[in-house]
Amino acid sequence: MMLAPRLLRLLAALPLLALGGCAALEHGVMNHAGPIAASHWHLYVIVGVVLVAVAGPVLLLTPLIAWHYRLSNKRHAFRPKWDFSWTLEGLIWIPPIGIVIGLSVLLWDYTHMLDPYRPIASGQAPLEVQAVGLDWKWLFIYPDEHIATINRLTIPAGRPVHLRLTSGTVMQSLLIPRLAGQIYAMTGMVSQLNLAASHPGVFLGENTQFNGKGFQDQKFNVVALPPADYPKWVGQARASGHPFDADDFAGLFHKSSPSQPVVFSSAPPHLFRQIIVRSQETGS
Amino acid sequence: MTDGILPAVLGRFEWQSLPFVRAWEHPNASEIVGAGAGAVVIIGAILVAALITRLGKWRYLWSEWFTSVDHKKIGIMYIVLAFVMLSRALIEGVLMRMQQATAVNSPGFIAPDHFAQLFSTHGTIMIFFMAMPFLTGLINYVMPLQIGSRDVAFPVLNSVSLWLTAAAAALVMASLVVGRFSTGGWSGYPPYTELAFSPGVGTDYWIWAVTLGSVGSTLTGINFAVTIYKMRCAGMRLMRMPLFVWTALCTSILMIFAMPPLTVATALLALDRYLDFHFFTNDLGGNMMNYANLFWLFGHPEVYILILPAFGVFSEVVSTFSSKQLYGYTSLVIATAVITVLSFTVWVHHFFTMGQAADINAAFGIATMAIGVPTGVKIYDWIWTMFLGRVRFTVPMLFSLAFMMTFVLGGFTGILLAFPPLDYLAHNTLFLVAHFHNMLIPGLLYGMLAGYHYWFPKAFGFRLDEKWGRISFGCWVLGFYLAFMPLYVLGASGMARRTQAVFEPSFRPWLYVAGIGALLLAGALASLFVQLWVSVRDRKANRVFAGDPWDGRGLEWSISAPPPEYNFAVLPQVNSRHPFHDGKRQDDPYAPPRAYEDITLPRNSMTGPAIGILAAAAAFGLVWHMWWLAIIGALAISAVVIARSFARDVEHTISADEVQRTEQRWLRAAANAAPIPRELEMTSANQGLAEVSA
Amino acid sequence: MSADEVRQAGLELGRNDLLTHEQAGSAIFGFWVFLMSDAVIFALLFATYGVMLPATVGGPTPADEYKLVPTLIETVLLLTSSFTFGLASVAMKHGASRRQLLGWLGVTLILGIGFLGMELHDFMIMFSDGAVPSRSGYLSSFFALVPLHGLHVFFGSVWIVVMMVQVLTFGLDARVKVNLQRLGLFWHFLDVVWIAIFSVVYLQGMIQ
Amino acid sequence: MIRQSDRKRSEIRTYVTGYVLALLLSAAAFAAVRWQHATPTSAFAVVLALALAQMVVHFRYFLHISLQRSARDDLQLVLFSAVIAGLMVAGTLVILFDLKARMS
Ligand code: HEA
Ligand code: HEA
Ligand code: CUA
Ligand SMILES: [Cu+2]
Repeated sequence: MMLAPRLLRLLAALPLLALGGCAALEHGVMNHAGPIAASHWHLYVIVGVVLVAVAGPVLLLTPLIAWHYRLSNKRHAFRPKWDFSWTLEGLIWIPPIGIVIGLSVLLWDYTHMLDPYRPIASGQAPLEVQAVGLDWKWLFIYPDEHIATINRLTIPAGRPVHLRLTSGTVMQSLLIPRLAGQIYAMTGMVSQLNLAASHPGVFLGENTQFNGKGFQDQKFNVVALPPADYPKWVGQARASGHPFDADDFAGLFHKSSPSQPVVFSSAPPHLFRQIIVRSQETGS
Repeated sequence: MTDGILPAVLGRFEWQSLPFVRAWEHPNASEIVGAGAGAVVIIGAILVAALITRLGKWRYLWSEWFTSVDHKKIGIMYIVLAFVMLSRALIEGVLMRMQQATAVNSPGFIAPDHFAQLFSTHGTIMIFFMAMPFLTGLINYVMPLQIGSRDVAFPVLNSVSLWLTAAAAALVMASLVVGRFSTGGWSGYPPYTELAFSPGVGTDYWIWAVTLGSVGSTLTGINFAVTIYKMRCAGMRLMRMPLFVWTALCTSILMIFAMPPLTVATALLALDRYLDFHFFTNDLGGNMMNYANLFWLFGHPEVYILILPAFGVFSEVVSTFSSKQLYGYTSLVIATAVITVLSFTVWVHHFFTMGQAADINAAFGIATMAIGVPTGVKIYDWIWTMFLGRVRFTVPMLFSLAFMMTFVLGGFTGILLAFPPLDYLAHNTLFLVAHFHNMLIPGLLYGMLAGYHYWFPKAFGFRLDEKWGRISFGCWVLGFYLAFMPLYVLGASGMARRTQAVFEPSFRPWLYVAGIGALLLAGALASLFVQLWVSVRDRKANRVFAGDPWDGRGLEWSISAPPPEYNFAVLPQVNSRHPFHDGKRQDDPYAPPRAYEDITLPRNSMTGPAIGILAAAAAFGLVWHMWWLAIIGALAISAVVIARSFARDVEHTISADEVQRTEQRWLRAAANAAPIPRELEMTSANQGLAEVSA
Repeated sequence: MSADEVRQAGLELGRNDLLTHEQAGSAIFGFWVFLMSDAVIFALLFATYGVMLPATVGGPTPADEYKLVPTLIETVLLLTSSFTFGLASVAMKHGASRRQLLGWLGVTLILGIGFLGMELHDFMIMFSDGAVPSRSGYLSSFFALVPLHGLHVFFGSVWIVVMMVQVLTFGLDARVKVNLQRLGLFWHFLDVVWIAIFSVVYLQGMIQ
Repeated sequence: MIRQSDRKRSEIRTYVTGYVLALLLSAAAFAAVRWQHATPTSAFAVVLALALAQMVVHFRYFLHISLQRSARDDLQLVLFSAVIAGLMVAGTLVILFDLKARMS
């Protein structure tokens, strides 16, 4: 075919590109940094391997059979009326059913194991954080520390984190690919997500549910600090930030993304509830 | 004084509703692209209208096409509609790819608001106004011929469905010229699409376009199902129907039961927006989760509505071009039926991340995976159909092969998504976008294109150009892989869908590759246009009037190409699954029947176009709050329906003489044509008469 | 029974009519399919009602608004109208006089309008109590479901009028017969929906 | 061959039977609520059961769906529709109540 040479050249260029671009995958679950994401990745690999094994026959047989039985190859047998065989029927129905049953067991176990509501087993009590999706930023409230932040989630590495989520606007979805899967946050409701970082680092978090003009800007960093540094950070926040006041509350509902993360040195005790009630009353 | 009247007449229209005015006031790239698109719509419409006027074809179009109730013409009109809409949606797809490729740490050339309209129109058009019309058109054209019928069960209703779909499509087009379109995506999730967050006309355009389209599709589904159930020719038992008819039947069943949830979802959203109800609002007890639930009760069966007819096409094509009976007919039928039923049991997989219990997610995940089994059976059945056959690599066959190898990959990523924990990661990312394009393009689109190449000679009497077909095929395959495989990588790296700008430089190379792929896909479409042009130009040389260019197997090949208005001079009687194939071998299928009879057919009717125009007007009135227009439109539609029920002189008769003349012209041509062997079917020697081998 | 009888709703078509039996069969079967599609719409509105039932947000509740007696009277009206429509079908089928057919259709129409009148009256009372759809999710779902049934009854009534006119203009030609038959299915089907409404909406709301 | 007038009478009888049964079943449902003795749940269960019975009556006596061969197509259609609608409704209720329970 006339396209062939050009096609080949392009294909040859692809692996090079891939090398250059593999850096991309470092931002995803492949480069997991916590126990939850690690289990996700294990599941990925298991299912991936099974599926490659199942894909193989189709990918091989289709071109082979089509080519071997081409019209111009007159040497092969030709049986236009042959259209059934119990053996083949068995082969195309039973093994796939078996594989699906096997995968179902795996699916059932992992779905329960990775239920986002399920607490992470650990010697330490989880850090409680309340997350609020807003137009186009995230508010994080630390109810036990009485502080709050916008667009930065700081957590101690090694300790489980229990997020309770709601939204002060339309529905949003919180995803931190290297730490955990996503869950929706909706007005008037509270959903939950458990996650943990196994080592210090900075990980990207984002809203993945489209919510208007500023959607692409709604990203934040999750900063996992060494366990010892976390109380220091809390202390710093209490000392240096400014207390959350009525203006700040109103500001939450302005449609904008702050250019820098914000830290509040104190947060009212019922802020989370207050936001839930407010959005149910005003509708926006 | 004008104070009271103008708003009542114009509703919420104002000058800034026109993209030209907006571009004049804020001449940035984004607004100019918008104005350009609006201009293209207007200029295109004016050019087409001028051309028709110049050629003096209005009367011809009106009386021969627009008011026609002939299923063949309606089918062709559906496909033309699909083509027009597709051209727009394709450009939007390419624009989005260009935007993302240029918007790494920079704003690119399309503003966020405009980008949101792009993915919303692109998705809406591709699903409702490209894919649905395409497959509806194909079924309309082919199915009655395959079951040996003269028309569908309700020809006038068929025309009404067409014009409702066209009205809905027109509404989407109108949003380019007046106002804006929704920014809520093709799934239109509230509360974002509620008045509090999307106050403009965009969401209303989306609501009414989708509602009209879904009503049209429901009616189509009813029509097809009844046709297949009640109008098969003598001897065509259910288990003798061609597979394409089986898939058409299952698709119709899905339409009948899956469109209502969509209608309910959009209607309730409309009640919220227009009458201050509280179904999905944030306040006063609204609950958007019910919307997600309703939408996907429709949305999931919808993707099988799209894919099943394509499966039908592949079954026909693989069998014909392997010169062999379909392997495993029964298991293909069972697989189709199983997919149909299962598709009602998996909708939750579109919102695994909403927070329901693990038991529910797991149950629906398992149901989802179960669909892989019958789908796989189908693929293997096609492989075994080629086995021990004589495979000819014509363009439809090439599409089928590319489909089988590519669809499997999409199916596998589908299985990955069916695992709730994996979906937690991939949901709302480009991984998902890659999955569904991987199903929709190699599945639905290759299927429709294969069907287009396969039945085009039947519909128009000449073959499509083979060379340009191959060029286009090459672009389709290469373009698809380049454009969408990178999205898997980007999605696995956490890139969210529907993002206008990107802040991660390492994504850039992948976005470039995807951009190149999108351009190649545009090239693929362009080569299809070239192919059409070349084929029309050379049509004399590629005539297949005798009607059987591919050594076909079903009844549709047993008549002339193009078929006469009445399809069959004498309604056929069949006694096998491949009546025409067997017929050719048993006796002369081109022998004239003993006698011709008068044939009664439904007369053309203005009902369809009238309802379409009125529905478009009423919907437009609703969008712009021009209540007078909405009310007049709705009342007028009722008036048309009632008036139609009073019509009595609704049929016309073709005399036996005329039938005889038409048939004899064809039989003479068949007698004069040279039977050609399969090796020569792609040459101009092919006049539509197949050499009959064993 | 003669073989060429059209089975549904026990209707017989004359030999020389415009439509073949096959066409009439498709027409009726097609309408059945349409009704089933419509039934799915109602089913989903019932589901929505069930989901929204607790969402009264401090506004009127079912127990506040529903009344047993009017609902019972509405039920009887509708059931009776189904019966009288049945008598109209029998009249048509067995070639009774046109007057008799029109008479039964007329009675059905009056019962239908009576039902609509009572229902509207109920709604007015609810409105005057402040039980309006914009008050709460629960009331929204009530006012999407119950009036939609009412709207169907309204269309059915208009259809009855149209058919009465057609009987007068065309007599009982094949198309009139088929359309009357479809109207019959429609009318009886609305009863079935009403059964679900009075059970799931009204009676459930009044259970203590 | 059955005479025309006999057939007519038997058809009228069908409608009368249906009408009487429907009235009785409705009355029973209303009575169960008016003079409610049972717990709310079981009262509602009774109402639902009566509604189901009455729907069957309607299909049988007014809509002429029966087990006879000639009405088989329609019966299958109605049953299939009931299954699909039931699936949708049951699924919706289960899912949304579960969500509600997990989100407050
Ligand atoms: C059938 C469905 C369909 C098809 C064919 C396509 C085709 C394409 N799609 Fe799209 N797409 C969707 C359905 C489809 N898409 C949906 C549902 C969404 C989600 C929207 C949302 O977010 O809500 C989406 C979203 C979507 C996005 C947004 C991704 C994001 O969220 O970030 C992008 C971005 O680049 C994209 C690109 C493309 C491109 C480049 C093509 C094309 O270039 C590929 C080439 C396709 C064609 C050229 C069409 C060809 C058809 C024919 C040739 C028929 C010919 C007719 C005759 C011969 C008679 N699509
Ligand atoms: C034609 C369209 C089409 C088709 C056919 C499919 C087919 C499938 N889809 Fe896809 N899907 C879409 C179009 C389609 N999808 C769209 C448009 C969306 C997103 C909409 C949006 O959000 O905008 C979507 C979204 C979507 C999701 C939701 C993801 C999310 O939102 O987070 C899921 C999750 O389970 C999923 C799964 C599947 C599965 C399991 C199949 C299966 O049917 C695939 C079966 C096929 C195979 C498995 C391959 C062949 C089989 C074999 C060779 C046999 C052996 C196999 C086994 C033993 C497993 N799809
Ligand atoms: Cu949405 Cu809870
Ligand atoms: Cu799906």
